[in-house]
Amino acid sequence: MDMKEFKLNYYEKLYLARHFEDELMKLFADNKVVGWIHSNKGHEVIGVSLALAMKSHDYIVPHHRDRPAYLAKGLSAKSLLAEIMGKTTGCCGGIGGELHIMDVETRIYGPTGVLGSNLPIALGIAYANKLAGNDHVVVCNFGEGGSNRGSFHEVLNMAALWSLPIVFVCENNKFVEFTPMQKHMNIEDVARRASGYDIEGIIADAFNPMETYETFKYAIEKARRGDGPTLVEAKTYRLDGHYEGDPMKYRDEEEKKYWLERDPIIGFKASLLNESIANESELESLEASVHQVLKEAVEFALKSEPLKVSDTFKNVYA
Amino acid sequence: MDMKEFKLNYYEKLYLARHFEDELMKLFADNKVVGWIHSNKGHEVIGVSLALAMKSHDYIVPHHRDRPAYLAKGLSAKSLLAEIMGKTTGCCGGIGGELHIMDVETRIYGPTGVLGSNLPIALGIAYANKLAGNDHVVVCNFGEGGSNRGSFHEVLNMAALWSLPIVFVCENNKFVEFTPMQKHMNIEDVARRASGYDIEGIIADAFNPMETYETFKYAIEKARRGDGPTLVEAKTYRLDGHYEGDPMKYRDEEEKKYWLERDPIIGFKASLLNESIANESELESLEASVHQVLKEAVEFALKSEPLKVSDTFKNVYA
Amino acid sequence: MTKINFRWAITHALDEELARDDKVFLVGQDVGESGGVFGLTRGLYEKYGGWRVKDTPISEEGITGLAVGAGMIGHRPVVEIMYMDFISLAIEQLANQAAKTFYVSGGKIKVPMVVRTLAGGGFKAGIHHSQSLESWFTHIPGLKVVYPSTPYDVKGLLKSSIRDDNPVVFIEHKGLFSLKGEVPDEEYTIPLGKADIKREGSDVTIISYGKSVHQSLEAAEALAEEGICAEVIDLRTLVPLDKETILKSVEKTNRAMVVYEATKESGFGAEVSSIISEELIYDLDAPVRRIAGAFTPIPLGDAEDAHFPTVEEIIKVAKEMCY
Amino acid sequence: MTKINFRWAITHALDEELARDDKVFLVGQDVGESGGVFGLTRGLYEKYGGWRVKDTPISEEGITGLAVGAGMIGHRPVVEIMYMDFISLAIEQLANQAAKTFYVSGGKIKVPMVVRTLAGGGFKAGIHHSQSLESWFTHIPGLKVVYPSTPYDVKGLLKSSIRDDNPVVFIEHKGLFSLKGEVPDEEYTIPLGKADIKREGSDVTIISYGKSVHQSLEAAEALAEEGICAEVIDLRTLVPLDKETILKSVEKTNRAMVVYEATKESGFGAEVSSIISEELIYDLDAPVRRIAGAFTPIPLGDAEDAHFPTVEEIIKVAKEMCY
Ligand SMILES: Cc1ncc(C[n+]2csc(CCOP(=O)(O)OP(=O)(O)O)c2C)c(N)n1
Ligand SMILES: Cc1ncc(C[n+]2csc(CCOP(=O)(O)OP(=O)(O)O)c2C)c(N)n1
Ligand SMILES: [Mg+2]
Ligand SMILES: [Mg+2]
Repeated sequence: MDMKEFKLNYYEKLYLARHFEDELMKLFADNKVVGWIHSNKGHEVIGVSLALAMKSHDYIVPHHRDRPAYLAKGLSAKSLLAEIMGKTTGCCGGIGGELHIMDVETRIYGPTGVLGSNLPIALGIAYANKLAGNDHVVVCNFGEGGSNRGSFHEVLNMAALWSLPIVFVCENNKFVEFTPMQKHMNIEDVARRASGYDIEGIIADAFNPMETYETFKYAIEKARRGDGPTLVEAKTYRLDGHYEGDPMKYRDEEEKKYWLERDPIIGFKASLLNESIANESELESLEASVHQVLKEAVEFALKSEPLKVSDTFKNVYA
Repeated sequence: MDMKEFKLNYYEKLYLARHFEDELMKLFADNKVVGWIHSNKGHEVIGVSLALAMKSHDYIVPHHRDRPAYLAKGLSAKSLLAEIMGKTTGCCGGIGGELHIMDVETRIYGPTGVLGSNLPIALGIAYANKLAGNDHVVVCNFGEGGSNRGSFHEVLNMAALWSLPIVFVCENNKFVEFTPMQKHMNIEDVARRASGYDIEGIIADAFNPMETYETFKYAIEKARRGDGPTLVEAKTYRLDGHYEGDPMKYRDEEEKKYWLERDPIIGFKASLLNESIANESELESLEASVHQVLKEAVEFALKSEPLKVSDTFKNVYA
Repeated sequence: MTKINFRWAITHALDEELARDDKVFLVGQDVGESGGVFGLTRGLYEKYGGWRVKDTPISEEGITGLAVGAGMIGHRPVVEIMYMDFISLAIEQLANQAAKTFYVSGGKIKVPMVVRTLAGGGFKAGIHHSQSLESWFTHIPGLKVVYPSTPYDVKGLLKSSIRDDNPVVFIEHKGLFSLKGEVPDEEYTIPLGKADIKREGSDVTIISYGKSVHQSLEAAEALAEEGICAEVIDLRTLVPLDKETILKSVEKTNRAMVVYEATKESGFGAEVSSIISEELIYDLDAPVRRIAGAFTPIPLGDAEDAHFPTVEEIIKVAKEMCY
Repeated sequence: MTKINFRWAITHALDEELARDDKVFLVGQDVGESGGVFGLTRGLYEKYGGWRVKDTPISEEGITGLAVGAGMIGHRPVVEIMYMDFISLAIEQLANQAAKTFYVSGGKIKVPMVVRTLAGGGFKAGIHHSQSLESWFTHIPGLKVVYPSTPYDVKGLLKSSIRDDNPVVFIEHKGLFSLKGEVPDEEYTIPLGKADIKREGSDVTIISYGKSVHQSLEAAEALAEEGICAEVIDLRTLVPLDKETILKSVEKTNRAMVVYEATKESGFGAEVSSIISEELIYDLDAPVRRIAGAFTPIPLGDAEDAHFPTVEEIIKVAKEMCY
């Protein structure tokens, strides 16, 4: 893929992630969504960069703000949206909803309702891959808040000890529900904790698409080579509330403004134009195609069958 | 207390710890002990240094090799031995045994059968002291093996965040049951993990009595001043097996020899003589008095009433 | 008497106990400045300060153990575990440390502490935000377990739990938060270990707790119209269990059912059912029935209702028992 | 047939499954080079190497989750949790992750895995090394729970558990390790979910599992001399439960008791007792009795015996029921 193609692809995925979120919020406001939704605005660069840096056989064990990664890794907007809306056409048949997206095809694993509990699962997938002797890499995401669960420590220790093919991604968005991260830890950088396991800790600016991409690419290829785990801290900012409906009384509006002005989706588009990688009309048609995808996804999800109550008594045992 | 007094006191406590262990092993071999015993030979300097660096109102939340600290902190050999032998005269009435020594008087808290579970308890005692606004310090001990439990991470994070009056003591004795510590983590120094919480991590040579004492003194007084927690890693070597009866097939005899030659109890005695702090006869009489204490403790424990079965149905609720 | 909702009854109980005893303090995620994810601690941070109403990191094991330690030296911590589903992370500290310390110290070290946790359906949020796991704790000697159903009860029982010298698992059903009820203006407590007969009756005893009490009462209304007079017992405290009230009632009615939202199998209703059958089998005109949660995880959305007991089911079973 | 002890039957089962399927691997503290704290994995490290027989750090939550993840992508991990008392640290991964993944993935992602753990008394090591906590797991839909009592059963059931596509909590009673019994020389498995009638009888059904089976059998011997013919059912698998075998037996004997070592209250025996009373109340000549662990933590030393069911108690209760 040449640079132009790559960057356009990147932009398309960013754009899709952001606008998927907009559609989702509209559906939520319309009462078409089952359960909560946790907006990922501000996290898009992380998911898109990861997905593009991964191979299709690589695994992701996400946390609750990783829809951009799902979409970029190839889970269809239809399947994702239908799942969140509790429809049988969703990737899990509509039984899990927003928090429990899993998909064998695109290798998304691990239900994520209990923070920090995905890390041991990711460790296990990496262990099994190492045992199998293949070159598949596992990416495991979590927030800075969730990283204070004990599981973080147990898992980083074992991953380092056994030099497993895994990349830990801390999506540091400065908030943990309704409190700032400073109420959760007295360090600025979660990446700093890597040293306690003698692994590399790297910080990436998640409002900078290419830097973030290169960082993940480096960590993933390192893992693939057999050189063990990396802890990447992607610095971002939660542009929306913790979940839809959060009045955000705790938020500093100046701070939000600062981040909004740096919005990477706008900035990346501008850079494509400024650097003459694409022209307005190319981008417009790309955007139009994303909207078309989303329109189809919304229609698809809306008209899909909701999960049948009788089906919720199935699949207790394999 | 002048230096001579201090050092003699220190030596007496070291000597008591070591010989308590010998008595205990004899009783164990004689089938007089209920349950297991985990020898603490090699750990004495840690316990004695801690106890001497603490004030009587300071708390210790120990792990399973901390008899030297109990004794040095003032728990009587009688009470301790009786407890381990399941006698009603033991500090817990004989119901807990070796693993669950607690004593309100000498401020020993936290039953320790599940590794790592004492750390959150120590955190809570420190939190309560901070809330009460007193200057009591909590010391919390654990092995390098137990430090890989998630609780370590959660507790160090909170202790650091709230700058609690607590000292974490990792008694690194190189073994975790029957495996060397290298099978448990890929770092040499647990102290290195302190930096991830932005607290001080210090290594002390636990075969060097005064260095260890000074290190603990520093960390404890720092905590008392309100300057927050420290992680002290006391480097030692488990001279005996994991528990009595362990055939120790995994042990490198050369390594053991190396450590035995540095035995701090012998070395400290030699230094007292060499530096003319005490003469032979002073030390002999001190040793004799320890043996007298132990003799009385053994007699006391042997003739004490065993825990009555009917009493084991009491105290389920306060 | 004032009518307040369940949610506020919790806040008032916490407020009064914080004011009464400076050994009481709260810890939990977002319990401080933000007033709690469910607003249950609103205003307390401002009133008692950040050390007595403490926002914590996401460290459920750590904060539960924090309470154990603080309790050991005479404080009265109250921990919030946001969803009972996450109590799996705290169960080590509850079951192995808090529950056993008084015993293993030979009766010398008490562990007063309360773990408040939000259980049950109602938020329709699926597998990790809907469970009711009381039977994990009723199985552990040394723990008390409280599961109130009304604003009056939740307030009086929470205050007693905080004053109790033992570790208490205090379960608040999310589906009850908006329920309104009378609460005295003056201070009161309700002793742990006393069930409450929420409705008297003579034909069948419906034993329940938490949200299911209201379904039981609704069913009892409907049954009354069909000539079946059901007695509804609200256990309120599962441990210690008020066997006396249960057995006295069943001796009178000769029929009993237990209604609870948790998974039926190995749920607390099994204990209640076993006790009744053990003690009163010769009095029973019908087998003790359990109406409880399905043997499945809890699905997302409205489908959850089909996994929990329903009023219709209670009515149907009561009729089967009585005819 | 060869007579081997319970301990070796476990080792052989692990060995055979490791040999049969390279997706099988073991993780746990000291399971590797040292051959296990109880010698249960002796020789396997040498035979299968350090990656398939993996010594782990003290990280119970982490290694249980490791198994969940590996299971999800088609491996068959077997975790050892050294003492069941420590399973509190693993219950999050078992109850919230392993148990619910197949369900919440819409039936697309299986989690084959086994958690082997050592339960019960016998080592006389007190509160944190003696518990039997099966009922925490029998309450969680999605988990299977196995609790064998003989060398023959433990081998056949462990092999089936490893081959099962669901998460299995496999409980080994420490008091059985030296028990000897016949085991076929050729390969065999025992299906999960099938109880075994260990002794036939007509007067009373004693339902049990784990070590208590042997006490039940001993009591049955003694009862026979007094003219009471007891049928002893070994459940072997608690989930799925073989209700059919239980109910058929009780239909015949009209009397049932459940014997188990765990704390009686909210223990698995409550579930069994409830089912029998629900289904067969009109057949019962006496209430279903539970003979089980005392409602206390487990004390150090010989005193523990008084906290567990005894042969005498079983005999006494059986006589009360039959006369
Ligand atoms: C173990 C656990 N504790 C608490 C929660 C409730 N909870 C859900 S999201 C959240 C905040 C998570 O913060 P962070 O990890 O920083 O991720 P973010 O939401 O900021 O992306 C909390 C506390 C949970 N789901 N799991
Ligand atoms: C949570 C837990 N896992 C396992 C054990 C079993 N166990 C008892 S002592 C021990 C080794 C502890 O090693 P370390 O922490 O280094 O302390 P040491 O014995 O070397 O002093 C183990 C694994 C336990 N008691 N608790
Ligand atoms: Mg965050
Ligand atoms: Mg060690």
